[in-house]
Amino acid sequence: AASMKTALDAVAADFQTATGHTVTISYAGSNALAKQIIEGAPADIFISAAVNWMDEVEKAGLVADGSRTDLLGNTLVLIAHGKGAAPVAIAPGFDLAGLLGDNKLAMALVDSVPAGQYGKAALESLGVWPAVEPLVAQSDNVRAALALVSTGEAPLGIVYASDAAADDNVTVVGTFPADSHPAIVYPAALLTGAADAADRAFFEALSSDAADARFAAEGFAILN
Amino acid sequence: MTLSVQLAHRFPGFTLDVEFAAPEGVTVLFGHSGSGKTTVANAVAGLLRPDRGRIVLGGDVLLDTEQGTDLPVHRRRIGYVFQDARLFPHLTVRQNLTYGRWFAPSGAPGAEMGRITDLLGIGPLLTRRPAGLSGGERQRVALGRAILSNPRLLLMDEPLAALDDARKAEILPYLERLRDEVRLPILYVSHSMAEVARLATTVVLMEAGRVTATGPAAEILADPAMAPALGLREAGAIVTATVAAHEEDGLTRLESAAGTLFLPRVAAPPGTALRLRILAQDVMLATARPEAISALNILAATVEDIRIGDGPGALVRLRAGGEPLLARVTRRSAHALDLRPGRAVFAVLKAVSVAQESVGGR
Amino acid sequence: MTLSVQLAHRFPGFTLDVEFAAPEGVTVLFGHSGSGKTTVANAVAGLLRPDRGRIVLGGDVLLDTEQGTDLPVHRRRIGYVFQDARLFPHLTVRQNLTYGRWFAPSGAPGAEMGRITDLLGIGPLLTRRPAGLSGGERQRVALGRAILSNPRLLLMDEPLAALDDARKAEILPYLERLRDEVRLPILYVSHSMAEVARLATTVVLMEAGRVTATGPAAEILADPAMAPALGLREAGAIVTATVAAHEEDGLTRLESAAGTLFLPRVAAPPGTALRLRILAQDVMLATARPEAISALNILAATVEDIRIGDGPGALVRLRAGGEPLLARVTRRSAHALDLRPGRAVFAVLKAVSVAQESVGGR
Amino acid sequence: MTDWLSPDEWRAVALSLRVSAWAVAASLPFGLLVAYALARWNFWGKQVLNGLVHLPLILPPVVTGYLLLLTFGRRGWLGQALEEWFGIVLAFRWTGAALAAAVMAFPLMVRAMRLAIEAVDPRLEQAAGTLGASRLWVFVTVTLPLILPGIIAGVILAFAKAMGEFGATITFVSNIPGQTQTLPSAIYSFLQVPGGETQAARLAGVAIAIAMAALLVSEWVSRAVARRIAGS
Amino acid sequence: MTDWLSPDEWRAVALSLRVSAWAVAASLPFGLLVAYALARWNFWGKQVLNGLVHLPLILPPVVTGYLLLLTFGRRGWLGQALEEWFGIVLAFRWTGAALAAAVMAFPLMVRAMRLAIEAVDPRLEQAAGTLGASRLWVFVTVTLPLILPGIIAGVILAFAKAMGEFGATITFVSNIPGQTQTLPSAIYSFLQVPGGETQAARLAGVAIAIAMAALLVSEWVSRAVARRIAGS
Ligand SMILES: Nc1ncnc2c1ncn2[C@@H]1O[C@H](COP(=O)(O)OP(=O)(O)OP(=O)(O)O)[C@@H](O)[C@H]1O
Ligand SMILES: Nc1ncnc2c1ncn2[C@@H]1O[C@H](COP(=O)(O)OP(=O)(O)OP(=O)(O)O)[C@@H](O)[C@H]1O
Ligand SMILES: [Mg+2]
Ligand SMILES: [Mg+2]
Repeated sequence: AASMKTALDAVAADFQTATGHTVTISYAGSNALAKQIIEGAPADIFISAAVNWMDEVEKAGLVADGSRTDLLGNTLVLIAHGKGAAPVAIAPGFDLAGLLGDNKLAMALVDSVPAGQYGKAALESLGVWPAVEPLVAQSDNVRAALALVSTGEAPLGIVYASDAAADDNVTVVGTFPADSHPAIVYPAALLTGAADAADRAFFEALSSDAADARFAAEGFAILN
Repeated sequence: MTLSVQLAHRFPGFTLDVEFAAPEGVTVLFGHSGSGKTTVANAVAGLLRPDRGRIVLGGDVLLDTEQGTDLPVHRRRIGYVFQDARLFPHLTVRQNLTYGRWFAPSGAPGAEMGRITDLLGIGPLLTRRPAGLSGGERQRVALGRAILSNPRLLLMDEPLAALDDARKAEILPYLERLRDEVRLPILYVSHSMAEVARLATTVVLMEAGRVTATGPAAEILADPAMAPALGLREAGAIVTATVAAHEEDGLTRLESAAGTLFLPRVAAPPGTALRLRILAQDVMLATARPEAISALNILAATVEDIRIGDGPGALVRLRAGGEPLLARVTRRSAHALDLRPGRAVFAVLKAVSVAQESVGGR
Repeated sequence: MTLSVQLAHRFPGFTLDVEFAAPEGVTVLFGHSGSGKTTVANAVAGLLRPDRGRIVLGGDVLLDTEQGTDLPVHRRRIGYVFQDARLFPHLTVRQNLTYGRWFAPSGAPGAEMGRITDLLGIGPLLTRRPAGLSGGERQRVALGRAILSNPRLLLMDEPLAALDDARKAEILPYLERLRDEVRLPILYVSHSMAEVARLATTVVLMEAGRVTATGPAAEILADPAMAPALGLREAGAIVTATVAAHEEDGLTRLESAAGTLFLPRVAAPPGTALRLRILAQDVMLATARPEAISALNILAATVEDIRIGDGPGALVRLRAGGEPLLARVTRRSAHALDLRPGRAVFAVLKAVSVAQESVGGR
Repeated sequence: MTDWLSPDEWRAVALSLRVSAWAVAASLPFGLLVAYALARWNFWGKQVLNGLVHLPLILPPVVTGYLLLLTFGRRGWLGQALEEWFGIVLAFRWTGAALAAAVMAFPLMVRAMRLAIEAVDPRLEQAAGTLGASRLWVFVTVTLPLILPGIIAGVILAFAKAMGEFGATITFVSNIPGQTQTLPSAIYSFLQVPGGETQAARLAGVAIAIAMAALLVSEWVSRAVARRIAGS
Repeated sequence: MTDWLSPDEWRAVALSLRVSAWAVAASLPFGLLVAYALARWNFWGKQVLNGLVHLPLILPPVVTGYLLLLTFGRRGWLGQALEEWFGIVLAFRWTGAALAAAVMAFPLMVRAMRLAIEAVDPRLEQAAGTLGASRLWVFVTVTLPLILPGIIAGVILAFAKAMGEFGATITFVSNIPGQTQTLPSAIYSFLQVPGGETQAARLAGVAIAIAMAALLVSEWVSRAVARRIAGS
């Protein structure tokens, strides 16, 4: 997934200094990557931002037995434009629609992009979805949704905590309870094409403490 | 309405530097291919901005490079018949013809559509588009389009070159009428001496970008010194005559200072003054009045001058009752007849030699 | 090499249906604007596929719609001088001229570049591009391009219409030489009777898409019945004569069955047989031998026929020592001289009247 | 008929048509002006204009969308101005989608028209001038009819591009069903979920059908114009 | 010089140039052929070809990329055939990126060339025919030089499009640094991470500079050609 670039690049760089092996990483949408792998992409390791695309790859029989692991997690937050925005208490039935007024709530595509799907599930479980639905502006990815809030186009948005952390123009005004949506999981797996020890070594390195520190620094939750 | 033109322009390899005035009537620009005629026409129309120049039409300054005046093309109101017809391919012939109408100031007299299409024989083409027209048809439509745009000056760049003689003979009288009735000044580029003689009020002779001679047509054409430039066959004099009577056998009797002349029926009522162009090569000389000969016109004249060139010919300038005449004879005949200035001779001229084309209204 | 043409084609509003044979030499297509001349030329070149037709050039079938033969344009090897010059705008004049060379079969004789550019006066233009050329310059380059492509047949659609008389007079002898020396058959579209008379071996007269007369030039031009179609001024007879001597005063003496003729220097060595075109209107008739007159050529002849038209004129067919002659006189003179078949007369003809243009090699 | 596309999908189709039509129609005069200026005039900054016109082609659509957001968004300087002075809001509206489509299609439209204008024989325009037509009239009565095939080509290219535009649109105006969800956005959504390919293909089929119909009409008009000029 | 772009970024620049240049060069003959066929020939299925050519414009790039993946991927029927018979592998190579760029740019290239071909005066081609040039030679010696401005326009449009192509490329050949990571992919990657905007802007600047340079050169060549034809 493209949003892991900063952390993963650092992990790869560490790995390279340690072992001398070069790691080549292709960042693209999970769906594109999954399809490419199914169509025979010469990939050794797949890290997906969503469970369903890893399922697809697994269904195609391309995941090396037993290697699938839930590598990272993330939290879903409500952000507002500007610094020092007042916190919002996220609870069942909270008046999100009222906060928005005429304005839009920026999210990723609610039916297809993971962050959007999680967001929609959270709002549904909190019972505010029907009121908010007409106000949702869906972007093709989380970063674009973040940009809408960051520029002030939309006053509020729902993004991952890892994305919200770095942007100075937005404030995290609330965090969605972990139980309000399915667990946010970034599965990783060795692919059947991965043969050599180096592949395995890097796959191991993804779960090392050093890597964990890198991921944590970017706002990800460490699941493994 | 006089047009005065003064231009200087350089193309790589060609320099134009001309100055002439075109008084009312038809001014013919005559010169070899590549002598700069179209360039002058383009400058007058405003399609070429010369390096330096001043063009004035009837008091309006169209161009003055020194003062920075340059009237845009569409405000000059100059009807231009281009050497290449330049019809609008997306419009029908009728739309091409009426194109200028949209922009002409209303109330101006203007030629009638019907009359022009009849004259030019393009009536059956009105609904066609230019792409399928023949070369001559195109040129006729272009001619009609320019005339119908109601211009203040007509510029014609070899408008009749693509036409057959019969069609030319039909159109020339019309151009004469434009010249005389509508009093439309016309700047006319031509290679054809017959057209020059027929139409020209003024002749501007060009050579390699310069004007080598300019003046009233009668003078230029009758000047033996001009014969080489005009082409020897085309040398001739212009005689002014008045229609006296139309006789029943189809001949017209004309009276001139040179004497009585009989010509095939001239389409002008008695009393009309005409200009007749009598080519030097159509005139025979005799020292005694010829008898029993088919030539009807025998004029008594006096030799004024003989100009003997390189070739076998001699150009003899005569005066018959005050009118100038030119005759082209062989050196051998000049010698045999003992022609010299002051000699009394008879100029023999066939009635049919003065063709309709050389009879112009005045 | 004979070209035989048989074509039928319909445009909306115009139907072409012609059949003629063009033997060696120059075949002139003559007809009013819009009579279908260019259409015929296009079909011969292969640019127009007629509804029905058969075109054969020296045994090769170029087109036969019945058998489904249709030789593609580039395999016909027909040099075409278009009515609109159609120069390639992206090539220089030199490249335009040599364009056909690339494709011409090597080893064919072919005209020389230098000679052609000199003749056409386009030497100084070689490095230019067509866009800046004058109308006449364009046409000359187009002419050169077609000739230099080394064709089996030259098609010329009014190639000289945009040229001045002087330039025409230079090019015509060259075309004659092409016709006679290279034995290149030429199909020549023209409005100009002077060109027809000068060049034509065969004349094809067209009117509204049909051939109204066809035959050897001498016959068609001397046929009084053709006079209306050709234009009255252009009626004339063709006399065959042999160059006898070039005399020192610049005249050339020629002998013909009709008698001795003196003409201004003819550029042909003694012994050469020539065709002289003597226009009806240049011939005067006298019943007694005129004396003391500048005309050098006085031929004894007998009246064969008089044709009196609607106008004031009469066309008199004569025979002088077996050669036909035509004279155009007024009805009045015909009456006064009591002209009738069988009458002995003298045909009077000025030496200068037979212009260079009307003297063609044979 | 109605049941093989969901109401939302129908709305996406209708919206795509509206957005594309407006994008093309509104940018046509500007496109023509810019094409004419680039083809015929010499002015200071001509190459800058030329570059600007091509920019949306060079940049990834996301970047163009982002720049549009910064310029025409509610907080963007032009967006604010437009809203204050004319009451025009582009952000999150179909008008914004039309703007994005127009901007992305602009280089294609301008190039086609410019090529056509450059091919017009200036001698015909001169002839019109001598007949009294001012520059504007010459353009309307001679240049315009002669470049019609080029205009049609430009319009159809722009329309096709507008129908397919996705990246800049979703970045600028997001994806709000019924308001800014165009066909490509809908197709994209389907491609993001496993097994959505068939549905995406169905929508792509609709897009193709519409564009093909437009293409056929344009070809037919172009040919009619050309045939007229070539002489019945 | 070298230090304000990272080695990966330099590689992306070089790759983008290579991909675009190849995409344009390799599709040029096909583009010319298709443009000529569409402009001049009448054949069965002409409108189908015309539609196919426009397809990449109409479809969202992701769809085009996906179709390419299905066709030219390792498992795709054409991809397998190419690999077996010619040893050509497109999937996840820069050659695939070039293919994607070429396909996306194809409609622009074809349209420009087609417009130019339609504007050529057939009477000049006829004249060349009478001088002995076969159809092919007429094309090479007359048509081709006369449509040069159109070819240049097509090439520059295609090049610009190829430089900016992203959606189809990343879907088809992914985003592998040094192999398939073009400038737009690199820009996209930066836009996906917090704080990557400045770096993205820097890369966009590089893309713009390259495209502008190409544009200026093309304008200059075009004008030289036009000036030559208009007479010294
Ligand atoms: N744009 C140009 N660049 C260079 N030379 C030019 C240009 N336009 C005209 N000329 C040259 O200027 C000369 C005069 O051209 P112009 O067209 O005025 O001749 P013209 O007298 O009309 O000849 P024609 O009777 O053959 O039409 C020619 O030699 C021509 O080649
Ligand atoms: N494509 C076409 N569609 C309709 N009519 C046509 C087409 N081409 C030619 N014509 C008509 O056929 C007739 C003959 O044309 P053509 O060009 O052969 O004449 P032409 O004898 O060469 O005349 P000109 O001496 O004026 O050049 C004209 O009346 C013309 O309008
Ligand atoms: Mg000229
Ligand atoms: Mg013709």
